[in-house]
Amino acid sequence: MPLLEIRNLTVEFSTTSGAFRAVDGVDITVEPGDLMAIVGESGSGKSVSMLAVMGLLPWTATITADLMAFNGHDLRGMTAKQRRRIIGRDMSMIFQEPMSSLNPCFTVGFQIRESLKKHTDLDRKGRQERAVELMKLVGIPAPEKRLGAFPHQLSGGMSQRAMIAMALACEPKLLIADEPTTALDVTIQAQILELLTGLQERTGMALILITHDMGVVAETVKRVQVQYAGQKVEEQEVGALFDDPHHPYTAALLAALPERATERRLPTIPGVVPGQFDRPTGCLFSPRCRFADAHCKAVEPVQASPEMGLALCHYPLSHGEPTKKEQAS
Amino acid sequence: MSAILTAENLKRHYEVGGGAFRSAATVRALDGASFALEPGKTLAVVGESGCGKSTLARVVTMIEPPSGGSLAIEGREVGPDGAAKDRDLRAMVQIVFQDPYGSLNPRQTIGQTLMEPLMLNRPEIKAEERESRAREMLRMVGLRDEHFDRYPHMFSGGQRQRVAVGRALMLEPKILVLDEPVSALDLSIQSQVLNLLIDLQEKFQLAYLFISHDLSVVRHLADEVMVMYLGRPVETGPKDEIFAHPRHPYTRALLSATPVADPRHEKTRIKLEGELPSPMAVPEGCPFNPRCWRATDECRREFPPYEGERHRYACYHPIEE
Amino acid sequence: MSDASSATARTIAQAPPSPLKDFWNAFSENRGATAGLVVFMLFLLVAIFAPLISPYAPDTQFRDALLQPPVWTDGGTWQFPLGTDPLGRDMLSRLIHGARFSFFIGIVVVTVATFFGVVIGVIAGFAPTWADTLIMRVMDIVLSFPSLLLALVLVAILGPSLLNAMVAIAIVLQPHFVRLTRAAVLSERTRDYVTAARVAGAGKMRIMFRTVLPNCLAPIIVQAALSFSTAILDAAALGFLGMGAQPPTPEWGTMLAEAREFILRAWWVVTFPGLCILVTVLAINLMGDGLRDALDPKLKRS
Amino acid sequence: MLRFVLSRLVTFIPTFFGVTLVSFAFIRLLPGDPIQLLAGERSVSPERYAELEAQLGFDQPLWQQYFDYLFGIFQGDLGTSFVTRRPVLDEFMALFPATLELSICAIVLAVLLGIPAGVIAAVNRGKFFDQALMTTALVGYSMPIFWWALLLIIVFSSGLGWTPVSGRISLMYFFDTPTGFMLIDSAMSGEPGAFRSAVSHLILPTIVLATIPLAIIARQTRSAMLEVLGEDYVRTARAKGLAPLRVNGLHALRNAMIPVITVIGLSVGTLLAGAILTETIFSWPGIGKWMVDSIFRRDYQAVQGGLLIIAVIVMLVNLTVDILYGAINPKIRKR
Repeated sequence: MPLLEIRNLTVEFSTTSGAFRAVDGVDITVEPGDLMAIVGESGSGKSVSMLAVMGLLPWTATITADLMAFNGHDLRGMTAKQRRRIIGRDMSMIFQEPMSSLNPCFTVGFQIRESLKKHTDLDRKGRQERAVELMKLVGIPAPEKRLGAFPHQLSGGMSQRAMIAMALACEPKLLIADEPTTALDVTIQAQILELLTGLQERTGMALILITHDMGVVAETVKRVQVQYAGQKVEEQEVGALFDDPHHPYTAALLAALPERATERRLPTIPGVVPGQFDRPTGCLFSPRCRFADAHCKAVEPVQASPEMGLALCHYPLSHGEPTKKEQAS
Repeated sequence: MSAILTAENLKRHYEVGGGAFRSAATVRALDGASFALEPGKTLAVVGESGCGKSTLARVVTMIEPPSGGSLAIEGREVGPDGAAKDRDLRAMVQIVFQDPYGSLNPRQTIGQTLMEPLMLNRPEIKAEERESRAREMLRMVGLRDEHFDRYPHMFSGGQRQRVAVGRALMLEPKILVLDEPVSALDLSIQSQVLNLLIDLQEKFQLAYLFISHDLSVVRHLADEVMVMYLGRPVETGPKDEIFAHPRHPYTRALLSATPVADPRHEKTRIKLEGELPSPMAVPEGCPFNPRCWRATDECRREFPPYEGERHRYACYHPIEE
Repeated sequence: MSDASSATARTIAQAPPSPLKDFWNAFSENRGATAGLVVFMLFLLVAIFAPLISPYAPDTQFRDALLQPPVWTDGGTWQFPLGTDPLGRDMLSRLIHGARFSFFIGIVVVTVATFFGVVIGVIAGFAPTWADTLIMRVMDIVLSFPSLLLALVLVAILGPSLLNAMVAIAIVLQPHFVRLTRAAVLSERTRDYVTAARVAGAGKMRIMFRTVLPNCLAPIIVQAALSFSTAILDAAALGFLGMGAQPPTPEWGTMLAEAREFILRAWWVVTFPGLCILVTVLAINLMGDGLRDALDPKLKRS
Repeated sequence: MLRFVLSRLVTFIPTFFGVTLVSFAFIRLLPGDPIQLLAGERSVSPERYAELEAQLGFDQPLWQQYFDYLFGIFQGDLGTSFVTRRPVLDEFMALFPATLELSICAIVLAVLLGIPAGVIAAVNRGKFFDQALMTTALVGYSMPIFWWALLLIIVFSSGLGWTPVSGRISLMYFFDTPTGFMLIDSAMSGEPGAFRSAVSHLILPTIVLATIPLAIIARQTRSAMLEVLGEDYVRTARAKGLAPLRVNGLHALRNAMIPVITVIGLSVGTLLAGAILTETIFSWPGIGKWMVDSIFRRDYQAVQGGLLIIAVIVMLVNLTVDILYGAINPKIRKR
């Protein structure tokens, strides 16, 4: 049984200038102990879909899904109270800006112990001991002293470690890391990624890494889901994805990486990600796709077979060439 | 080819925090950088936060005066006034910022933004001529004529960055300082802007000072690379040398910490211990010594000499291959 | 050039709404703000055309109709729809003319306070530390006195009159504009586009007033709207204390002061002027709130 | 923290001298001859004039006069009222408890109602309750309080006869007022009904005086809460599975209180301005009424002294708030 299974998730925001669809029919399946990434550029809906799972979206958001199950429980039918028993305990999340994600008015220790108080039966002393243990686990030196520190006294890397300690407090089955290293320096990023994968291995939890950085993806995860403009366009094992991307967007994205460039001029993806006001008909990527034809611009594509990476494309690529298939009626 | 800009031991110190009950501290944001820029070539400056790369950009662009050292452009020494009174000097060096959303005035149309440098520095140019030059620049950076009268909020990040490049080129500078010009852009947009920068460099033989923390972009674009750590350059050299044979342990660590977009890439990561020190409290001696696995007492005493011919580095214990 | 250029151009074809349109969308969606705007325009029209629409001149006395109640109560007549005051003057006519004074006060005070406040604020934002400190200390001193008290004392110095009351209120309001403008300038001046203008060769004056100031206008406009209502309220309070407009001027606060002794006998002479003040001020504040919500992206929905 | 307090004090001192300068300049800026104004007599004989001039120090050079004035302030000498012939400071201190009592009741009412109202409105953003509360708050904020006072008198005093119209206590009662706070004194006097009378006199003025601060605090609390509710750390708190009461009431409110504290401090100035109107209407024998009366009586020594003390009180409150602000904001406390 999958740990997390989501079918056809859609999130819409109401804005002053009309509804804006941030997530558009996304499926996500996470097995226990999975190590996967959701990759996409800004506007791909990668964070929003995970925030929807956590129930952290603002009231302007409307969430619909055919299935949204965690650990065998359907999240949709749950009361807010039942849901709060799961999030923070079995499913927890860390965020992009570690410095602003910790409450400036409370000490780090208070914020870690608070999670323990909410979800465990530990007494005051037990919570303190567990907090020290967690701080050691995430590699914070002098944990007793640091527990009494306020967030502004910690560096970005230390804050992210404290966030991880907080997220791991109740030994979650799933940890969602939303761009955990984007705000950090390269050498600190390496430390945090190593910490996360190490912890994942040791505790056997599932880890979803949300990122835009292909390098981080290649070095960190086993499985990748690519999103574009709110849709899931492809899903593959990491090695296969980098070798043989099946969706033209994935292929173009990988080709645009400077380190994969073969000549001085980089291959580009023309145009920009569609926004609220210029959503194309048919395939959302068709205006920027070099393989697109009239059919692509008119008809919405359906998912290809698992061998073709579930690519959301009329003509999924195989080794860089589009496969011709029967046109859908 | 001879250098168009040379910097010798360039420094920039700030006094901070000074108040009635607190003594002022000195932040050595930039503490002795020496380098040269050549026409048509790119010098990339890499480093993490607090390494002084943005300060370097501001000093070279003459937004801030250096606290020490010398800066010469086409052999002319830049005085303490910087470019404030010297239009020619100002026209020589222009800058493109990181954040495409903050670097364009929201209340100016794209056309006004492009024409402003001409209006202020070349008052002898007539209004029609000014406009036609701005329109030509718009085309050159890959935007269209009808964008001329639009406001920045109607543009995407990549398009704004094109405008920012266009504005920088209006005075026909010889040197362009690029302060993380593609860091805020999505990958698919990043390559468009990088190609534009390559085209423009070839066309106008521009000298680029390219500041970035993204080593894969640097590797693609740079001719020379300067690695900085806490206000000082620690290693400088031709790109291929630096990437293939880094001598300074920090360069080595930085290279190994950078993720490579290839799942089969063998990870030989040097795990750096500890945090980046704050620029307010730079360690004695070689600033890298508390995190360095090769550090000895010598490193804690004094900053190592910065030595070498084309490939220079400041380390008592350089990595030998 | 690469293939990028033509394609980038294509996607912008359907541009997002213009800032003005966006602003109007946000503003008009706010029902309170729209209602405020309608009421405000109504009062403005009344103020402009006061002599044309008021039944009588504001100071005409009807000796045989002292303290006549409004038309819907016993003893009221259509001759004086809102009744008469103790001197037999028609309440409706006086209220209509009172609107003129309130708008006049609001416009003059806000113009004066905004102009000086913004100029001083921009200068403080760009001045060297010592000059900035000096300016802000002076503003602190003004702000240390409760506004109405300072206005009262100033009027005591200048002599009680409507004009002096306006001067006093403008002086009292102006430090708020200085603080606000300075804060906005300080946050804007470090932005990259300001540095870019400097690199392009813009001088200090141009940076201050052409580059930075237009980008600081949103909070200033909101403050101006809110100050408009404060000015009306304070002028009425001064009039009420006998330190503003002097009788027989039909200024709303002054009318209230004149009517005070009759509150137990004739509720209408007290109720209507105050209601006019409340409705006007409320309308302006509703508009001010709408402006703030529409101009401040942080509080916008989504 | 100590350093923070000291740096606040440093900004306090120049402002204090500025305020003394303003109140010093006040009499000298009055139109006409200050001696004649101060004497309040129509025709002053030349001998009397010279005597007054010497007594007030107007024969000295200006800077000398200022230093004498400053020197007097530090010795507690704010001059003598020309009307009552009593020291201004004594007059002030005799009336101040009445104003303080009223102000404390008003600010307590405003805080106790305003903060919960703001929090509830923010949490229920956009819903009926929010709109109703905020419309009410805006009406309160727009209220001409002198008219509001008259309206309340019409309804509750003359219409329903529930509350008295003026004063601090019914004239039936006579007792010592050792503290100056009528609520305490009446309770201690042992007179039956005295406390009740004191309370009933206090109700309407308190409501009137609290109206605007209440509206301001409610609005500010709401907008501070809305801002804080969008912060990353609130999302973190929710991601921990904490109940809404804890997220809103602890994590968000604690941060939202930082700007609200400032607003409460600033509303002390508003309160004293409001006291001028409230006390005048309800014949409340406090310093607000005293200031207005003094202005009308042309008792300019009293006005000068009152102006200075009131400004210093406002400054002291702001200083306290600043320090309090530092105490609840760890970023300042632990620097």
